[in-house]
Amino acid sequence: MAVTVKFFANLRESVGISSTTVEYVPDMKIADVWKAAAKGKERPLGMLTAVNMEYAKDDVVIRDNDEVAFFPMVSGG
Amino acid sequence: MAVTVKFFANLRESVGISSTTVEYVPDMKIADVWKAAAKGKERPLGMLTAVNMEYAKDDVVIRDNDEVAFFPMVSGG
Amino acid sequence: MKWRFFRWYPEADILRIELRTETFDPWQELRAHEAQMSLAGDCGATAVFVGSMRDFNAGDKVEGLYLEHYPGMTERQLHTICEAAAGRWTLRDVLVLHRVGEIRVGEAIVLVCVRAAHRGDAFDACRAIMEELKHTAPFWKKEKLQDRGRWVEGNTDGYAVKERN
Amino acid sequence: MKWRFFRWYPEADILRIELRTETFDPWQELRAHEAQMSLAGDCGATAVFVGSMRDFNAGDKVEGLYLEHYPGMTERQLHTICEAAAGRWTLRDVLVLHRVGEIRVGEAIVLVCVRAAHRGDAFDACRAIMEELKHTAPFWKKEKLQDRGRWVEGNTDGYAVKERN
Repeated sequence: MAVTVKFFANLRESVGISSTTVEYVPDMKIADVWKAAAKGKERPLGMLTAVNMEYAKDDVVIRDNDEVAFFPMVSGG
Repeated sequence: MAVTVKFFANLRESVGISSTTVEYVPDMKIADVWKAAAKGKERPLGMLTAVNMEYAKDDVVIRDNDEVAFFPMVSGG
Repeated sequence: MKWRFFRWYPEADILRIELRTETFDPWQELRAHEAQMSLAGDCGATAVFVGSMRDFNAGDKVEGLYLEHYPGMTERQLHTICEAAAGRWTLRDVLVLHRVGEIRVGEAIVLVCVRAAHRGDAFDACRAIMEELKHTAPFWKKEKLQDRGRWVEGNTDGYAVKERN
Repeated sequence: MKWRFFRWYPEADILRIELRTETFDPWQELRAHEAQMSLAGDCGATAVFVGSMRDFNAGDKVEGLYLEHYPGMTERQLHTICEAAAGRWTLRDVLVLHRVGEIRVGEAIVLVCVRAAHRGDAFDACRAIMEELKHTAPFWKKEKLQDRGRWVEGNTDGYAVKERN
């Protein structure tokens, strides 16, 4: 009963975690995952979220074993 | 007192000339150059004209020693 | 999505996406790509974009770059982008190479090559893939400035060209 | 017209236009071009288009091509086209190679390479140069079909992509 959580780029640096797991709770939302993983850090505005490696909106319902990633605007290419 | 006339591509083939000279006449227009050079051939529609290697319109006045070229729509690249 | 082909070559590998940790020569890659794909007769048009590391950004001298990515999602997102382009335009094949890790000034960061029968398809798809990559593929650049590191905050719009530094 | 540079390199040959009677490898040309131009740090973006000889056109199998041009005017018109692009976008350098004479299936006919600091400029200028070349540079193609020769009558619009053969 766990959700994997990943942070990237400046979010990884500011939260101080690149990957962790949090306990899965029924009806869990992305905001709950942040709260459980981000060690009391405020969730910054304008961050992007992916669930199972696909972009996701905040209202998506998290399932057990999902992988949730938080990261800033991308800057590749 | 001469104007050089060139034909390209299918126009060169149908007129049967690639390059020739015609006598220069004051107030000469492109239509006059065609008439003098094209051995009685009708001037086909949709052909392009260049005077001294720049695209020209029919109303340009030809000067002595000009080079006038007739050719179809281009198809390079 | 479907790949709409002028001709169907079942043996051909029509979509190649690679992340590279080592520097690459885009022209050598393209030569090898073309040789491998062969079947040149139906490819009238090849559109290529190469993005390289500049030594300036936002008014500052940049000495190097660290390119972070999200292993798994980055590749998946690049596939999604290319599949979308292949559904919208009639393409022969697509190659996307992208660097990750430490990058030095002048090195190629990204290479996109789109081959098609006609130039409209090749140009449109190449540019669309680049824009989508810039805005949705999970890569993040950290610039090495003379006195500090700086994360690049998103990419500018490559279509509407405004005054930039 | 003016060349608007991000930086000015007086020693650099910023506009290279060549007509070639022999076949060329576009990737080798680009490699040599880049090496010659060097100064890579200010070039974030390279946009390239290669047009090659297809083995079909207007529903027919094409076995070869003869490319006629207007010596003097062709070069001049290509210069005019590139200068116009350099006046409109901020470019680092431009390379245009174009074949003339006898061409075989699969061979490169045209290569346009535009380098710029930013991708919007490189993409826009590369495509605009190609379109202008297609519509105003004095080249004419005569196709070798199985039973006859056929002059190609003008070029299609590369922006508005419609149903084509």
